[in-house]
Amino acid sequence: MSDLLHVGRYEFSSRLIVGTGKYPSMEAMQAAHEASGAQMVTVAIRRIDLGNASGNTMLDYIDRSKLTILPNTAGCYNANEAVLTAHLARELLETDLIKLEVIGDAATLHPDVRETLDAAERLVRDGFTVLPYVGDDPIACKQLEDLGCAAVMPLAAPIGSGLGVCNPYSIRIIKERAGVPVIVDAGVGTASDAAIAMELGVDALLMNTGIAAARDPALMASAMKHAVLAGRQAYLAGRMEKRLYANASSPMRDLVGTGQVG
Amino acid sequence: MSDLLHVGRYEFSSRLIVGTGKYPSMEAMQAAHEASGAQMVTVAIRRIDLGNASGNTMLDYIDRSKLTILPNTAGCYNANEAVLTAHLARELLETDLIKLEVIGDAATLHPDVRETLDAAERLVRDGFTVLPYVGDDPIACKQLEDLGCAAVMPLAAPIGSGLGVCNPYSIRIIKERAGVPVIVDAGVGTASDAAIAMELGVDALLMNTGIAAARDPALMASAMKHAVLAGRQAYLAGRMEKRLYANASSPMRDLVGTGQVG
Amino acid sequence: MSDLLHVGRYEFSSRLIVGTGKYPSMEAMQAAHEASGAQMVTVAIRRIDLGNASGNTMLDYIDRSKLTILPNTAGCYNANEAVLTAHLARELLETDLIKLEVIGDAATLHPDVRETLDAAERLVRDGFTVLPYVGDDPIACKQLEDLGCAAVMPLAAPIGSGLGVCNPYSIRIIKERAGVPVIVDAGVGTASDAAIAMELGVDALLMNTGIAAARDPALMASAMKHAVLAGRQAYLAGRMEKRLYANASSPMRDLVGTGQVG
Amino acid sequence: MSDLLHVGRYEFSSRLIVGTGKYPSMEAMQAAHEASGAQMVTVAIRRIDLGNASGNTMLDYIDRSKLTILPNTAGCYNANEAVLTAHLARELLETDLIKLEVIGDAATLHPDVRETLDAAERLVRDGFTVLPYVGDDPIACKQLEDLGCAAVMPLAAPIGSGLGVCNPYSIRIIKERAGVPVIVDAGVGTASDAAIAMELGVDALLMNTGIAAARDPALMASAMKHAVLAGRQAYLAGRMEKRLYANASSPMRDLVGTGQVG
Amino acid sequence: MKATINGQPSEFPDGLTVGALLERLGTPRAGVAVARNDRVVRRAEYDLHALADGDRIEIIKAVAGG
Amino acid sequence: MKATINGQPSEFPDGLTVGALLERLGTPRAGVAVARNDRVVRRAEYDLHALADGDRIEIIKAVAGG
Amino acid sequence: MKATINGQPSEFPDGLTVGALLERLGTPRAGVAVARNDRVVRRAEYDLHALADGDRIEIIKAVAGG
Amino acid sequence: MKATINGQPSEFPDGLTVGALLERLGTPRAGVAVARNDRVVRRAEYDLHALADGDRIEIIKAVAGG
Repeated sequence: MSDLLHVGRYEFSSRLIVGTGKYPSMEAMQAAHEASGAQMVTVAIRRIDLGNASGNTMLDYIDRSKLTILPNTAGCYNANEAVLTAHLARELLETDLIKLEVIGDAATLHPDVRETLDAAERLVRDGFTVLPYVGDDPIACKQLEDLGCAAVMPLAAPIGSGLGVCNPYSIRIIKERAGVPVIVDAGVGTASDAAIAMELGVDALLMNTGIAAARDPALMASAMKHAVLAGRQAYLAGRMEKRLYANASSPMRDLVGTGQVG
Repeated sequence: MSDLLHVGRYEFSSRLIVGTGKYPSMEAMQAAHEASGAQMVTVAIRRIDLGNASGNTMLDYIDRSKLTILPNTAGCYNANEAVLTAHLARELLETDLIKLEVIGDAATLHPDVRETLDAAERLVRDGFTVLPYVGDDPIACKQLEDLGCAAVMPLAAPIGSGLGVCNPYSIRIIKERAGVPVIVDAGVGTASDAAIAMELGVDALLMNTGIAAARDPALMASAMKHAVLAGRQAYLAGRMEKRLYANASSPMRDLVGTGQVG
Repeated sequence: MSDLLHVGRYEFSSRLIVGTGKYPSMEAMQAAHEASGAQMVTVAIRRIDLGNASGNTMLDYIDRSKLTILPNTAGCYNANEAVLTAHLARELLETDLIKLEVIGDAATLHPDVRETLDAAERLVRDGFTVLPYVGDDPIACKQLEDLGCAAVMPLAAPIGSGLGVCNPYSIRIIKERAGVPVIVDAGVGTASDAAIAMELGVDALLMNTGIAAARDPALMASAMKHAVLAGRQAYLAGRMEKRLYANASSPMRDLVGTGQVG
Repeated sequence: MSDLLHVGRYEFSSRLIVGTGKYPSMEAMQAAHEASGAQMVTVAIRRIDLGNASGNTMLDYIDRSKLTILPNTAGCYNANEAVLTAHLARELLETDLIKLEVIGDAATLHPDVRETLDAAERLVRDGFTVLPYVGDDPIACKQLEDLGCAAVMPLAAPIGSGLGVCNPYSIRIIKERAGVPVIVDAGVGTASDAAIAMELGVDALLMNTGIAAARDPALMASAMKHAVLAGRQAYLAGRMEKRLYANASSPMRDLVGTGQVG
Repeated sequence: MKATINGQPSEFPDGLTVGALLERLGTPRAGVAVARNDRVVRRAEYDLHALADGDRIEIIKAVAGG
Repeated sequence: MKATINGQPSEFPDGLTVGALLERLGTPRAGVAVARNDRVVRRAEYDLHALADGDRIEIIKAVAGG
Repeated sequence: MKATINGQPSEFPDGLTVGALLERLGTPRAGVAVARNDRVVRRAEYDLHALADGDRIEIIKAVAGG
Repeated sequence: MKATINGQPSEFPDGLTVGALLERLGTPRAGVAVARNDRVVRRAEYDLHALADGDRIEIIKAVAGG
């Protein structure tokens, strides 16, 4: 079954995007990337250490022949920081892809809607393929789409919380009203969370801690790969109707009889 | 990863058991069986139609070289009917496997604990490998195990309801206290339900309507195959801890600076 | 609004039944009983301490002019123990009311269906007004009703767990099919749990730990009184339909206009 | 227990605020207001009908000696409309209270964060006591507080949906971080929803459809009054800890013995 | 003199005040508030100023709402 | 000789065996199993014993079920 | 005469009644109930019958419970 | 000449280019990107312009992130 994800001018057969943060080791990260089947991975942009300016960078651990890199603006608190970070990322990575993330505070890492909209507008103008991280706010999502973002990435739960899809209703509303891909970003803690999100009809998932902080990241990455596929196929297959009462799977007629007086 | 399911003296690499009921056609059923990767399928036992006694039977649509048949006693309301049905199934199918199902009424199809315990005791004595369908009742499950059943099969929700795991707490308690495989039977409606059940640590799932009543049974069967694998792997991988507040995936230090007075 | 609870030949205006266990002090218990508005309280039956046989008993702390006593058979593992305990309770308290509780093990305190049915049959024959504690098993509940029990008392969650109504579907099915009052017993942890249970249509709640183990038992008792009333009234009032999308409370026409070109 | 709600310079003993929309009749509304115990009611502001300019207005059905009126800016799509509506409401009702509502579209009635922040800033400057309706967005709530709003009113679910608290995590985070009262606005469908919201620690609830669209609005209003009180008291009383396994309410020692062996 | 009342273009005699306008409409002053060109007209000023040509007048009341 | 087959009272010639009964019904032996008065009749015995008057015979097959 | 009281083997003078037993224990009759060999002894009969050798006596009271 | 590199005030010889700066730091050009006073310096221009007194220079790389 050919069921491809299109984001801007990019095309992917995998609907799972994974991060590079919080892994116990680079080897564990590479094993998880392999097991996840992901075709796109996120990286952050930070100042080099002037005291050790010749060290390796994350790029040394990512096989760009297999993986598309999605740089993020994590840590930015306003549009100016995010725009500069995006431009630096484009120069460094020679990609127009940017995961736009402008947060309001460090405790919730929740996006700042105003700054995110401002930055999105400027980055679209500057020719970026913008994938904004946003709350599960249907209006902000629509405004970001109208500004020209290539996708919207509402959170399922706070970044790194592992709470799963806290509000399936809002995710469903966002998807039903979106004209661009909806990628659920942040909050997925285990496989069933991923399946639930995909069953809501969203186009893809982006996750980091759910895999990296599992006891066995590579095995969890495989679990997530299967969960995304399971949720996607279940969505496309059209689930049965729910009912309160039972409905026999075996016929209730032609039953075997016994001598006992029933 | 070798991770086999053992039920009595039987061994399976798949942890998904599927039914043969309610499919739109025999072809749809066979396609779904194939897509599910299941190695065991259930059948019911019913009187032949004396007016058309030469017709095909379900056995003509099951490749027994690939699929183990698990006959059930669905439709039985007491131990006598269930025991006779089990013996007939054994004679017909030359198997000692029996899914014991003794229901209390047609509206709920909920098991009758007393009759189920009575029938289980007799069938174990008669040499059957007994897999009893039971409520999510930790005491009844323990009593069935003590009687010698090869597994216990608590329901996730009423048969054919598609409500998913209505009470994860009771399923978890049953699994934690069981010395035989716990196979969740009935109630799974979509892929995430299957993943949730497996993440609770249960050993396998048995489902029928969730697949057969989907708009595209074969695609849903594939979804269920992936969901069972996803849930199993997530359980084995050890999920991250949940937390209410956010926890950054990207470092919060060495942020890019701008001229703007912060 | 006159909305009375009838159990056998007894009548109550309060739908909240409370326990006497686990309170920090007898004074705290009496304050909680007062605040709860309950008209029936449970007590357990135990051997006296031969070394201190003249001490107070629980009866010294219950004003029987206001409170009906409901003795229980808690701690009994089989029908014989439960029946003897019930007869002793009747002799001690001069009441035919008995909360029948026959558990399967100490870890789950889950009822043993077979022993509970056996004891219920004998106690009904002996003229008791039997209120059996039972799992959320619609068949067992129906069988207990058919044996002549005056009510059925399915659990919401394990005794003392405070998990609330773990399976609202099964409680709703039990209520829809019951011909005697359904009293949810065990598992209520806070006020909303009580409201949820009552909104399912059940006739009353029995709780102990939810009140006794709160930081302020008397205040929680008042909370539970209001919650039971709230849930009952909401059930009778008929809630609004749920809908995924919004529906304005204020008219969307005749809006105030501004000069701005909209 | 004196437990007052303070909003700006206003003080209320009731923590339930109710609307005036969607009632089957003015009499039904007045009965519901009476039964709810509310001390503040919302009204909308609309153009008069020039063809019938002498008709009654909502004010003819509200006893202002008992009820504080909270006018809203429902239906406004931008800050200019909301600010003008607020000024008109102040002139009409001689109150500085305003429920600020600036929506993004008619299908979701979800607030527009940018316009709401803009309007809030201007109305605070103009001396209003501003109560903004906002999504369950902890950053937007904090920004509104910083702008000088007297409270924040995050939604529990879409207006008129009756879905209850869709995301208790976000409401809890908003409350934990807020320095002004948090009033949950919109989405409450039945009594337990109100109790759940109050148990999260929020200061008050504003509801309209949950009461007005019930089969018996006055009875549901009473249910909501009790539910708010129940949830508030449960929050203050400090609920018991949840646990997976059972914990006996009756002692497990000194059990009655029988002659039966084991 | 032309003015727009609640979005409806209307014709009025010159010198008409807000107070006189409300009287023509039969609207009791207590139950409404008025804005002229996006600015509220205080009750005390209803009879002071005459409407000007092209004015946009909003006359509002309280209605059922949540 | 009278017997009940799958709940239906039927008339048969004396000495009819289970095997002969299946043949009369046109039922292939492979696809069914048979009980006589609540006891299973093993395949190997289909042709050994004749039915007796008043026998209750159950002839079953596998059908769709979950 | 030997009897078991609440599970404890004890020695008693012959002819001891339930009533006398409670007195020896200092237990007010109002607060307890008594079973003898798994059968309840009605209050009215406390002073009628003497205990027999080997009797199992249960003396119970109401305690805190849910 | 004074400039701020990644927030640290530093002293440099006049005429130092971005390229020369990276060389001094021992930073391979491939792994970093550079901004001068909030504007990105394209790789191709590293050796064209000299830093000016008071410049704010940001040198960044890719790190682990989600």
